[in-house]
Amino acid sequence: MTYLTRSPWILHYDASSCNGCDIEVLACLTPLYDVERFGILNTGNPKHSDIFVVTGGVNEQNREVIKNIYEQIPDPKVVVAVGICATSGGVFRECYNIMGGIDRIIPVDVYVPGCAARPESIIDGIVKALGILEEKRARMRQPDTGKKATGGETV
Amino acid sequence: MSRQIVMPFGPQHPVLPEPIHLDLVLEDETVVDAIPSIGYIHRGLETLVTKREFPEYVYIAERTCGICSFIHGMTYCQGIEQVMDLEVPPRAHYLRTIWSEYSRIHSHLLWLGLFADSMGFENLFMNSWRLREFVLDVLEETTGGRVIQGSCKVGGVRRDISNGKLTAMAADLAGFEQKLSDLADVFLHDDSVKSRLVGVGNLSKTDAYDTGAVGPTGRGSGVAIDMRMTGYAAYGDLGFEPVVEKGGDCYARCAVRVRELFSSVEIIRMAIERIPDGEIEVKVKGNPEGEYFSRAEQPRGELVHYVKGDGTKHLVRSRIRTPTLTNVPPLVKMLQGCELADVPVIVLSIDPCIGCMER
Amino acid sequence: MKIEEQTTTEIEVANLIGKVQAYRSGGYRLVQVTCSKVGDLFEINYSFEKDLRFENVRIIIDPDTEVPSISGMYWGAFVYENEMHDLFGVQVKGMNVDFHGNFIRTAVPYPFRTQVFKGEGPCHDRS
Amino acid sequence: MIELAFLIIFPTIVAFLLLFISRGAFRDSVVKIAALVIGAGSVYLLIRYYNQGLVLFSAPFEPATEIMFGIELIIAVLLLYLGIRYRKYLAVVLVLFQTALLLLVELVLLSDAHPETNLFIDQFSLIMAMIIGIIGTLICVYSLGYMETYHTRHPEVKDRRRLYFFMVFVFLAAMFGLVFSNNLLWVFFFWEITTLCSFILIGYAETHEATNNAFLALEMNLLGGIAFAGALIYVLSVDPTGGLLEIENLLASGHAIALIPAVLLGFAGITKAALMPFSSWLVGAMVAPTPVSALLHSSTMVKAGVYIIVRFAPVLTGTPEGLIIGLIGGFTFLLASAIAISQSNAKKVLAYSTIANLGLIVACAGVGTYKLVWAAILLIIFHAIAKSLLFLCVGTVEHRIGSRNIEDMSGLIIRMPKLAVMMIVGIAGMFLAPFGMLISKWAAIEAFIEAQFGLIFVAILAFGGSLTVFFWSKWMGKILSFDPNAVGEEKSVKVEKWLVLYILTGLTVLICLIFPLISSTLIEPFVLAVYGQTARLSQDNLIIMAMMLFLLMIMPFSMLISGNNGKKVSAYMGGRPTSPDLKFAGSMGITRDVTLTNYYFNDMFGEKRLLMTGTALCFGLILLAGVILAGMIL
Amino acid sequence: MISLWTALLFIILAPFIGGLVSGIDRKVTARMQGRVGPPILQPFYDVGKLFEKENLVVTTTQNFYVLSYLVFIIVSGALFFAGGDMLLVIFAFTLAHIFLVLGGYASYSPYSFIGAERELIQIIAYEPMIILTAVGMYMVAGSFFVSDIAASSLPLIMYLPGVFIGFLMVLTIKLRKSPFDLSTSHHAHQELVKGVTTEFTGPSLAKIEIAHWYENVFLLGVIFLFFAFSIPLALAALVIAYLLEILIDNTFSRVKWQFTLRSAWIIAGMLGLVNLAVLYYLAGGLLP
Repeated sequence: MTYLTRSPWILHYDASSCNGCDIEVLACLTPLYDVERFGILNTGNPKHSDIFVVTGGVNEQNREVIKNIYEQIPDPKVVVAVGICATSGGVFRECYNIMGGIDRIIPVDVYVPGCAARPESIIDGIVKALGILEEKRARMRQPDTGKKATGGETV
Repeated sequence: MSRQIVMPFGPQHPVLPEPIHLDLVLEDETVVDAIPSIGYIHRGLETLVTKREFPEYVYIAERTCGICSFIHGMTYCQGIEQVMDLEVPPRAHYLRTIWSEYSRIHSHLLWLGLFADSMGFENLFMNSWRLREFVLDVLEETTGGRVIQGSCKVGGVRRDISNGKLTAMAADLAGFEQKLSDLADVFLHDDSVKSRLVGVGNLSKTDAYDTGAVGPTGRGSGVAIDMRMTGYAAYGDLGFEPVVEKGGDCYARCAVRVRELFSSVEIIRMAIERIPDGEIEVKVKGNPEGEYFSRAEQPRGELVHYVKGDGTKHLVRSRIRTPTLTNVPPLVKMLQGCELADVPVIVLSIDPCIGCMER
Repeated sequence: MKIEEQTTTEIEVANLIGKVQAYRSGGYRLVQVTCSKVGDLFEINYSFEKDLRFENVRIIIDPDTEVPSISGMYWGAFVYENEMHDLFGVQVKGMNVDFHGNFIRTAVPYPFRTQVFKGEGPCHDRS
Repeated sequence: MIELAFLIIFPTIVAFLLLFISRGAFRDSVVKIAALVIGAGSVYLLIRYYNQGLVLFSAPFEPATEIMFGIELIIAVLLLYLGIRYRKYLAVVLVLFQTALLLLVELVLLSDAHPETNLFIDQFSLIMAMIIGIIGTLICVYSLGYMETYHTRHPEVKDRRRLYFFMVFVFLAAMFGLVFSNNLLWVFFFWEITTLCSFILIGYAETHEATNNAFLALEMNLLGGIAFAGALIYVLSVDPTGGLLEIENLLASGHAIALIPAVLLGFAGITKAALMPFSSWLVGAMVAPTPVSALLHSSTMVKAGVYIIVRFAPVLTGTPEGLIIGLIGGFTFLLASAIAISQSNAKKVLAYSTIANLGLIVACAGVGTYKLVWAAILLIIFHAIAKSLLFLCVGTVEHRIGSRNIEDMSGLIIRMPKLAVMMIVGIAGMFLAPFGMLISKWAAIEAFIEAQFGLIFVAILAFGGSLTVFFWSKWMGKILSFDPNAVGEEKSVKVEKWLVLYILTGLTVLICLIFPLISSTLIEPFVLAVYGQTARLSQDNLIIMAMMLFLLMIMPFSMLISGNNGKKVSAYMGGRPTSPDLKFAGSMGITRDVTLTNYYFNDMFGEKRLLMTGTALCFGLILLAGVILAGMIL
Repeated sequence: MISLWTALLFIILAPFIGGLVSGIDRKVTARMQGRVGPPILQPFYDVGKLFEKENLVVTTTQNFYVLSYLVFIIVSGALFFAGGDMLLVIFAFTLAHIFLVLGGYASYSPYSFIGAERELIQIIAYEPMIILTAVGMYMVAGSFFVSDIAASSLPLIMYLPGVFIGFLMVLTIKLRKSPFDLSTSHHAHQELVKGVTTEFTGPSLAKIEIAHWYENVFLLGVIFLFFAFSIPLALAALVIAYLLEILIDNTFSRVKWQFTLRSAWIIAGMLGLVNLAVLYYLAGGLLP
């Protein structure tokens, strides 16, 4: 087991959610759920993060932002789409400004459904992500002889 | 040569759970100019009235915002009911009031936590959110959802709360109020908190009026606008006095919300006491024809749901004017000349709900 | 049972400024500005309130008519006017803070102007 | 003695030669050769005298004094003419007053005086001579290239380079004279010459501002001159034979006699060293071409002021007057350091930092225990080298990028990498361990603790020292930030400029390594001779410092060794998409540049407010000293 | 006078002690907030994790500054524990922080740039007090050498109560605790994201973290000096002082830089200087 799985730092970004999932993500940090028990911190800075937690669907203006943040997260990294909007666009799927789920823009590793996703399922999703994180780490090391691994893009 | 720093603040920023973007122009650490930019979570949900029949649209209205979702749903329903002249049973009105006030408490506690966080008081953040879980539990027990309740419908409410449960809820409130006053004490009387709030982000009463401030933002500056005074739902029966502070700074806005927490508890208590028995919904027949500006008091201020129907099952227009939208111009005013360290505090002092604002 | 009385006065675009000025001097606050597309015309509602008296001024315009800005009287009106411009393509003249179409950037320009009302299919299917 | 005379007379000859050379190439070679000769001369002087302690010479007194008197009168007439022409009547009055005092000295009091030893050399003079002979000449060479660019950049300024080089070499001669003279009357003559040089060179550009600032400098220096003349009168009235005119005799005569002239000379030193309340002239002097600032207003001329105070430190030590002079220095250090924070003009920052450091030296000399004098001399050396390097760097940068504003030096490490490194060395030399200035500050802290009322000075050093950290670091940070908009523009800097900068950079580093040697061969014997005991840093600390320096020098190689330096990504912009040149999509659809500027804290460290405080405070202290002095005389 | 052994011991042990202290800190903080909190060893996991991550940079020179920061923090700490000159230790310490600041400047990113400016403000806020602390120790123990101060039989705390309180105050700044963590923040909020460390990723960030551990051990060492006459008392004082810092961290909101600077200077001026002055004149000069 690598240290990665014991200290996943998350970055939360609200793509275009209704806030429901966002406050549940935040609620995970607070005394009742206290994810810091698992070493999970909400860093707020992509450059320090391992897990990118996105809520809400992609719209015109945040498309570039999500891409930019994703690029600024150092490898290995995992994307967790929280809530049905992030997964597929949800109730807003038909809105003129919504492109759909986060996977339209960046590769998503874990989908956490729910409207709003409950803190329990968010934590569950993050724990799922840890496994993937470790896999990516292993893959990043392997082809070290050749070119550098590029991490998440291939998933 | 100018000694200005131009930096982007947001859309992704740890202090803001939601994306708002400010271009900050600083001199040393003084904010010379702050230009807001929105649109990061604009979904365009108002157009969905053309896809959803008007009773279904409640779900969309509720998902305008995950924090005050109940009030959004209720305001929309209220608009349709007004257009269609539906007589909602009194028990439904009372239940709506109770859920509204629980939502308000949950929202204000959430805000208090974020606000504490914005001034770097992590412990207070944690404690506010811990207290909030109590409200979420009540909401979950009575509606089934923690943040999106889905318990309001056109013509009434979807589910009842048994009288036994109501009594239990009233009993629990006493303990809650005790914890609340401990928390309120820190927000209102702690020196280090006060040093970050008093005199920060001033908004005079005239400015508040000119820029269209509503809700606690306006009431913190002495503008007594509170839609609950119109007496929608059961507020008319319960009697209502708005909470007003005169300071006009972040402290006053914080104080308004803290005091509103107690007034909400009081309203819930009264509502539980006086709630009549009876039906919880009326049957809806026909389609809405006509228009109405349905107004309600959201935790952030006056919410306007404009509904316009033409007698078909689809509305012609739904327009949601959220309090955060009207509170943006005051925010721009407040930010000028503040310190960089005050920016998060001031931005949060209007309790921005970008999800609402951009729809 | 009505919660409150809401009155609506329909006026000409030319009279808008005078009317709004009257509200301003009467101590009313601006509640909101809404644009709606009714048929081929735009209906713009300006809502004012004083002491829980809710009054509504309405202008009905051609989509290409230029509307004068009321932000000179109500400073905060720019948010509504910019929004109106970005979503409906209504040209507003003389806004105090003009975002030049960047207030809300949308995937399709002026979505509310072009949307198909009463259409059954998704209004913007990008799948 | 011939070496001393040579160092005074040779630059004078060169100066007159340069006055008649208008051809650039010829002037270049003359200046370079002269610089080499003067530099070699001073090195020879060092080799010849470093181990001889104090050596006195009896130069011919009467003829030399008469020549000097004649020159002084000519200068007085010149200044009167200029003063009337520019309607600076304060200057006129001061010149008249000073001339009157001078006439009194020369015609009345001096009739019976026959000082015997008029020139001397000891380790302290040697150190000063080295500074003048090496750094001074380097700056002369540098100014060849600088002045050429200066005139192409400023076509509106009349080309008076003949006058410029004349004044510079006269100045070198005068400085040598000043540090070699044992006779106060001679010191006074050279003192006045440096004042004149400074006056003319500040006014070089002949703009309104330059003229005003030149007169400001003149007026303040004349005040000092008057005090100096007062000291002469006092000395001659105490001892009409003129024996006490000899510095060595005066120092030996003890507190009772020497204190009053020492305090008057201290006042003269304060004006020359531009301590508060007279700091404004030095800040104003920054209108002069940069080499002038480097030569006169940081490394040498202002050092004449502290030189005289350090000389008289044994007299001042332990007296209330000495403490007051020390306090003026201390407060100047604290406040000038604070003011430097609020400045963005590089030359002004350097000016305030110079004032601050001169203040510190005066604080050391005023309190004047043996340890402090040791520290003060160290400070003089380190400051002269690092500050002249910085001035010259700023001058070069200014000519390349067309601005002397620190904000415009953003990303200098990309634009002019070599120069940036030199500047970093210079800045580090000013405040960082294990470089020079910090060593002296450290020594000063240790020394102050044991001195009387030392706690005040320790506090001043603790607070002032941290302020210097602020303004130097932010400047350093600005230079080192990788401004993505920066492009290389280092080419076309002249070879001789590079050479001078290289030498000075080398010296800055070298001096940190060899200062124990300098201390043991020059400073310690001097302090020992004056006080009978001396100070030095502990051996352990020296080794550690050397190790730190070594570590600092090898650190940059760590970048080469570790192959994986990381993948490059754009800077964090709150998630906003950014282009490589740091533009971001701002509000209202405008693409904005990220601009980053340092903090200046005008509210807290504003020039005006602090200057007023400092002026009032130090003026009060001077008044106090004056009252005490008056009491003593009466 | 200088003992290489203790220095070596510091270099080897300090990261472990520092990491453990930081782990306990997080646990206690969590408990104060009514949470369970991370495992005690969490800081080690974090740093281990960071070393497993990719290094993203804005400019490669960042690596140099970070490494220098770490090296000079170690140098100053080692010098301290070797019993070296207190003032030299402080200067080396400042030098180390200048490297961190330069690292922040180097990337030319708004957040790290402003973080660097604020880090500088912090440096000027705490430096006078730290120097006065050294001076106070000198006045009591008669030497600037840590070895002599530690060997002094006089109870420093009795002579230097004001200096001690002043030092505790700047310790709050140094430990990056609320209300004074202006330039960077562990939980990453507020106006500056991560301040001066914003642009450092993976291994670089890990180095900064390790440097913090070294730094914390060094600072605790200074507290120890105040009580060096009695080891048990000193250990107790360390625990109490650190718990006090955690308590302060949890009971204050962050203040602004103006307040930080002013209060640090006023406390240094009032408590520190007055203490020293009293010591100086009551004791009739230096003690030994």
